[in-house]
Amino acid sequence: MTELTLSKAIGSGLRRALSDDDRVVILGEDIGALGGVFRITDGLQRDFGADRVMDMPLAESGIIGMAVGLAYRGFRPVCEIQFDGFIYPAFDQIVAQVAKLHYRTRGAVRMPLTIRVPYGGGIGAVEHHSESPEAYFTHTSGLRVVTCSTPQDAHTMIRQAIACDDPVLFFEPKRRYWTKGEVDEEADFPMDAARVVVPGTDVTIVTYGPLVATAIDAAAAAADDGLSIEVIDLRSLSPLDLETVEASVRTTGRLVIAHEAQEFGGLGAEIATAITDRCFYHLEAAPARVAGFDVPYPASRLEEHFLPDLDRMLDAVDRVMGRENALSGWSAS
Amino acid sequence: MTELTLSKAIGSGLRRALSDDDRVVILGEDIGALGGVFRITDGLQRDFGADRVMDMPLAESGIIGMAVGLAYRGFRPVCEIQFDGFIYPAFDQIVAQVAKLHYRTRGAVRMPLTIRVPYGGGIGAVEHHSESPEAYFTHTSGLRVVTCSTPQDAHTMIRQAIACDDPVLFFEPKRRYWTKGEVDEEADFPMDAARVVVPGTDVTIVTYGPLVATAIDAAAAAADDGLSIEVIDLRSLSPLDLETVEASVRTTGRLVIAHEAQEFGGLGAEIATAITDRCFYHLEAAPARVAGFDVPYPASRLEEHFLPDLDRMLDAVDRVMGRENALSGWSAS
Amino acid sequence: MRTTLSDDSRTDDAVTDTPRRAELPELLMLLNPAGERVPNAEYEPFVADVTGDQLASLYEDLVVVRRLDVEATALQRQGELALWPPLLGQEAAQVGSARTLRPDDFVFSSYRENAVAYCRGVELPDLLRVWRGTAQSGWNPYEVGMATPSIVIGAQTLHAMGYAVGCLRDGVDSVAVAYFGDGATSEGDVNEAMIFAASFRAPMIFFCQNNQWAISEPVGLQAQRPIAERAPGFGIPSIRVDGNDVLAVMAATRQALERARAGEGPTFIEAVTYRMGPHTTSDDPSRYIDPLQREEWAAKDPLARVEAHLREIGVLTDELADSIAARADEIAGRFRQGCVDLADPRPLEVFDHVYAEPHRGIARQRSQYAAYLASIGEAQHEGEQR
Amino acid sequence: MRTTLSDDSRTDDAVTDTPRRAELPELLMLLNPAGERVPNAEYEPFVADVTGDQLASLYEDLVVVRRLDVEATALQRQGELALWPPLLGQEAAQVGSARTLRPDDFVFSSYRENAVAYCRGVELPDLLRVWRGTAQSGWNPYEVGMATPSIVIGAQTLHAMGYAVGCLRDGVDSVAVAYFGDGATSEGDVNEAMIFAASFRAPMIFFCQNNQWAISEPVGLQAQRPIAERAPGFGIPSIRVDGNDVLAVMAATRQALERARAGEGPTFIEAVTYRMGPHTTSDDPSRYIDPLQREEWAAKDPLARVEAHLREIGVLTDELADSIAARADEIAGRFRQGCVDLADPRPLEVFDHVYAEPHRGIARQRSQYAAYLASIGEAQHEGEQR
Ligand SMILES: Cc1ncc(C[n+]2csc(CCOP(=O)(O)OP(=O)(O)O)c2C)c(N)n1
Ligand SMILES: Cc1ncc(C[n+]2csc(CCOP(=O)(O)OP(=O)(O)O)c2C)c(N)n1
Ligand SMILES: [Mg+2]
Ligand SMILES: [Mg+2]
Repeated sequence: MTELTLSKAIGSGLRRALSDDDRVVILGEDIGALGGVFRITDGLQRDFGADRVMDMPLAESGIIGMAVGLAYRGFRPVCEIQFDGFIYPAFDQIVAQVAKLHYRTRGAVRMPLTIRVPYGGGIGAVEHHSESPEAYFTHTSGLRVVTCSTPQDAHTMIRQAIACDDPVLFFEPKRRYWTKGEVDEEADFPMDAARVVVPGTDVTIVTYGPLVATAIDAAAAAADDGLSIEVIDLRSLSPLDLETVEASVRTTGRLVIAHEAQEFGGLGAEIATAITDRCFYHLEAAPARVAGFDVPYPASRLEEHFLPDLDRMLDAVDRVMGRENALSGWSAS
Repeated sequence: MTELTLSKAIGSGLRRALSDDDRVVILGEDIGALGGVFRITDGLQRDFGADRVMDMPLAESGIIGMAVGLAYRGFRPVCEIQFDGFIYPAFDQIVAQVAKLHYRTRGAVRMPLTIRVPYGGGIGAVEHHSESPEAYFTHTSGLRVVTCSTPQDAHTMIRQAIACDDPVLFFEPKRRYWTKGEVDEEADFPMDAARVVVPGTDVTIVTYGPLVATAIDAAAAAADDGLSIEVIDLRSLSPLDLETVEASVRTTGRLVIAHEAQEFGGLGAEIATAITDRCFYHLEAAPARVAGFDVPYPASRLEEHFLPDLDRMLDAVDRVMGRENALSGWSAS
Repeated sequence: MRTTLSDDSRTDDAVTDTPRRAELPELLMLLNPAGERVPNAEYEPFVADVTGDQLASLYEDLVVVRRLDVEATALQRQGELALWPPLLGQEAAQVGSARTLRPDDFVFSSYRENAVAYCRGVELPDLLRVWRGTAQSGWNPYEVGMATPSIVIGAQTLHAMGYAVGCLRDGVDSVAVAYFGDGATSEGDVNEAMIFAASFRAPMIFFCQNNQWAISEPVGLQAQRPIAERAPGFGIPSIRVDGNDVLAVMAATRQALERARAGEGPTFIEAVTYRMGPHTTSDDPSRYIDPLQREEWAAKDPLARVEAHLREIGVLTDELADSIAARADEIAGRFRQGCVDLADPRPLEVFDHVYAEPHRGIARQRSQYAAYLASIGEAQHEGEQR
Repeated sequence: MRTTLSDDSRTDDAVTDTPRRAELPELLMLLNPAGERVPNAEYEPFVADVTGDQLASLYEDLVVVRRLDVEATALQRQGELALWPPLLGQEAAQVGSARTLRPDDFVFSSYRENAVAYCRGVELPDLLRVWRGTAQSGWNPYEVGMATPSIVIGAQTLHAMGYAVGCLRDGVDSVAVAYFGDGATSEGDVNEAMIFAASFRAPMIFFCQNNQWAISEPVGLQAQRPIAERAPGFGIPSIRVDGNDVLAVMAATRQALERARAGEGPTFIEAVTYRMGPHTTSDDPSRYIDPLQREEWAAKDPLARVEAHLREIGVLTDELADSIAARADEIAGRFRQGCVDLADPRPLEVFDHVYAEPHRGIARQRSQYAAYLASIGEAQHEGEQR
């Protein structure tokens, strides 16, 4: 067990993957000498060579398309997309090729790609550097989508993602890169199993990635208020571990879902719908969503008004509890 | 009033738009001499010239990016994407530029683009020619997304889309191109208003585009069975006319949502979640979805097993009615 | 705005010409339309070893793939296929290049390379699965060294590049070949593939069949200069070759393969040819093609010139011609039979192979749909062909 | 698999060379690092009208934009800006080209073109809104003829192309100018822009500032040949110019503008320069830059040579130099003040301008959030600056 930041935990996971399997190669912009703009790949090119840790020309479609070819040849490519907002030029290669090739070839060709994407806001960045595009990929059959909220999960899950024979989008909560925690390199758990972070009985908060920490704070604040909140960290966004959420909601009867991504058509809708279907007779209130507003990610001096925070989570808790809340008495125009 | 097929109704709408406003230009692959692979633009280049109806080099990002530049210069570009599955190379230009430029520039630059996309399956086509990618765009703030199910709507809405100062994704249900109906060129209605197609009191079926006809058939079949189904054609997928759906569900207490797109993270989840929120105490059952399965669109000889049809809709109706249905007694593993 | 020192303020207007560029070599041709060998000291050595018998074997392939192509079009007309993209006119470009590859080379193609697939050894019915709609791919790529064709224009060029870099990393001298059309050259992906291939010295061939059309769009809309002129700007040597000349195609391909195997990186080949048929069986070329242009190209037929040459050198006798025709008919017969015999997939196959590892979402939907099929009495379909 | 007539079967291995290509003209230089005019019969006429005073005015701009750049970096270090992308070293490339444009021309740039924006007349604080985080754009594009910079690399080149085609359709002789970096040339969009621009003869300039780096990646990773060599393959004339020579940049830009205005279509200019600072204030170039290389380039400073020349021809006196320095200081002072005065947006502005027309979803969320802010006692923030 060592204490690591979340970013270093990913780095050490990559390092392990490179040593454990010589078919693993890493592709990305500025990942070599610079070690990536977040230094996740720091030292890897030096230690594993430029043939395995490859700086890429500045073209995201090219990077993913190249990884497809490498996968065809039996490699396990790990691609870094520099920021969330720069994944779109690669969208066609991801949704029309990476996601579909195994299906298209009736299992003959495997696509064990991992696509790492630092994502989310709250870091005061300029446009395109704070987005949460996960729902585009969770809606894409053939992909797996995961994220992490602790150094332990970061380390274990990046290795699981790389070892997985399916393509995995690995979303890294960039504003939590500096979160510290113990990391046991030998730890293991199913990559698609959600984790009950805080047990509770009154309300279930389901979230993932950067907002797990916020939800834990919300649970603590609510506890002061006599409310018992269960916090679930999904880890896997596709597939969803609905069983864990269902079990919780059967107890609490109340569900709040939080994510940074825009609300409309976000993953929160899928969770709410699936859980309503499974727990219709257990729900005491309609599931509530706390999410980014349906606007493009705003300038950084406005981001606090876009991003769900503790107060907005607690307000949603009040809503599902039927307590006084911001919308009490509010009516749509 | 003239009787037209849905495809001709779009063509006549484009023709009107070109004559009414000389800032309207049409861009696409094979839209000139060929008139488009579906002949929607048949004769337009001949009548309006190659400066206004422009064949494009084979590059979708280029087409949309060019339209952005034309919009900057005050044009109203109408872009044709040849098939649903070929919109992804343009994804970055659509979600990072078209959708955001008005916001980015604080209203200084308008993006009155229309992006026409023949979409959906059921035509026995090869891969990439039968997809329903609308949820990627409904989850993208800054875009409007509409579709149509009748020649009248097709004609009126394509003109509304072009006249709209916001970017509009105009999804055309290609398997209904040959549907005939009366078209009144002077008809008008709000582009974002849903339409109650069949009134009913027992169950609400909400759908759009190609499945509206299927839902009408389902309502007729259910009527024989003594059930009164209300069918709502959404028309606008973003924003949603939730008021119309809400009003219906307040009466019926039962909601079925149908679309061809994959279920997981599809628009059905958004509708179910929003309506559960608004009608929690009116719902007699959890909303049911009838959608494409969470697999890539399959080979055409399997598409009948992917696409929602009348029987699957009726099965969902049975489910929300609490009647015997396919899943009675079924339990998840 | 800062005071403009605009060009308007200048009186002299010495607009100069486009920078001069060396003309690229002429179209490489080794066998002219009349069937005569065209001397070429530089490229002849690349095909000097092709015996008359080998040329006859190439000719047989040309005849067979044309026969198969015609048969497939007929199958489509008869409702046995949903669609077919004819390769009529492009036989030499495809056979000449494909027959030059080694088994361990790897092809990444588009939808029209059915003659390439045939030469790679794809089984006859496998050529048709996609077009009949029974599957989204016809063959196992690893068994024939040819990837599942890409329908998304240009996407496969990046895959070829990645595969080629993989060959480098593996220390083998296999080569990846990307086939694509003139229209494809406008897609960003194809250009990115050239940039990456040059940067990594990927052992690959960019094989562009310029058949003059991208559906209804003439090549002039995609390119103002001969397509082969692009590659050198990226640092990739290129050549324009008469795509209807099977020997020239072969020579150019061999040159490129040698370069790649020798560690000298990618080569771009523009095979200039003509799409003599419609884009696909759904197309109506009468809306956009000038019949005169088509006639001109008919005179440059890729089969006729080989036939003339083989007759001239005495290899092709009437007897051999008959036996080749008979063999083509026989193959076409098996092709047709293979087509109608292609079984429809079973309903639950819709859930197969979405993922390589178990997936709870798919497992659940699969069981639910099985229950649904059972409920509507379609259970008997399962486990047997429909 | 069909019998392979593979290249292995050949004995002779006549791998030929890369097709020969004409060398592009040397780097265009009209003023060398020592401040001496370099004779050039072809390009001198393009700047023959630039008087000593005009050159002094250009020099002033060079001094001012460098001063502003240094000031912005300082503002970032002091926490007043979140980020700044320095243009140190690229002053001549930006000022030389931008000062050559007419007000009705239209610029589509990337994030680093702050000197271009300054020359287009952007107000000082408007240069900083994005970097302070108070807005996602600084100015109204139509007021200065310059679009909101694109942070997504390369995307803006397509916009410039579309705008240029719009100019053609409108029958005006305005020109669109796309600025982008060496790294950007690898993106599909930039290549598609060249293809479309050539096809439509778009009156535009591709202005590539090759500053040798894309963050930590040297230009050699993106390009095996000089970047300017790519354009001719697309049918676009190109030129490599010393990007640190304000006169050479001007001459090349004027040539391109004339060509565009005369209906001759696009031109590609590669301005060869060097990024003397970090990529942005967040970057650590010590990890990848060889200090020797930087020193070499320091000797080619774009300001020093103009200064030397102006002194030589007697235009730049100590007095004038002092007054320019004073003016730069004064502007920098206003710049700084403008920065700290930039107001934060009001909370509900987060919902403004998502759509141009009313939108029920946004309207509802906006009201809900207003109610929420009121509930947590932040109502007073609304209607006033926070
Ligand atoms: C990304 C993408 N856009 C559009 C299409 C539709 N489409 C299919 S074939 C074709 C023309 C291709 O022309 P070319 O590359 O010259 O190949 P050819 O058909 O001539 O062999 C087009 C536009 C597609 N398949 N993929
Ligand atoms: C599509 C995209 N990918 C990645 C990035 C991240 N990024 C920002 S600047 C940059 C390097 C750009 O280099 P270049 O084009 O040479 O311009 P320069 O910074 O040198 O002016 C990168 C990779 C981005 N902004 N957009
Ligand atoms: Mg073609
Ligand atoms: Mg650069």
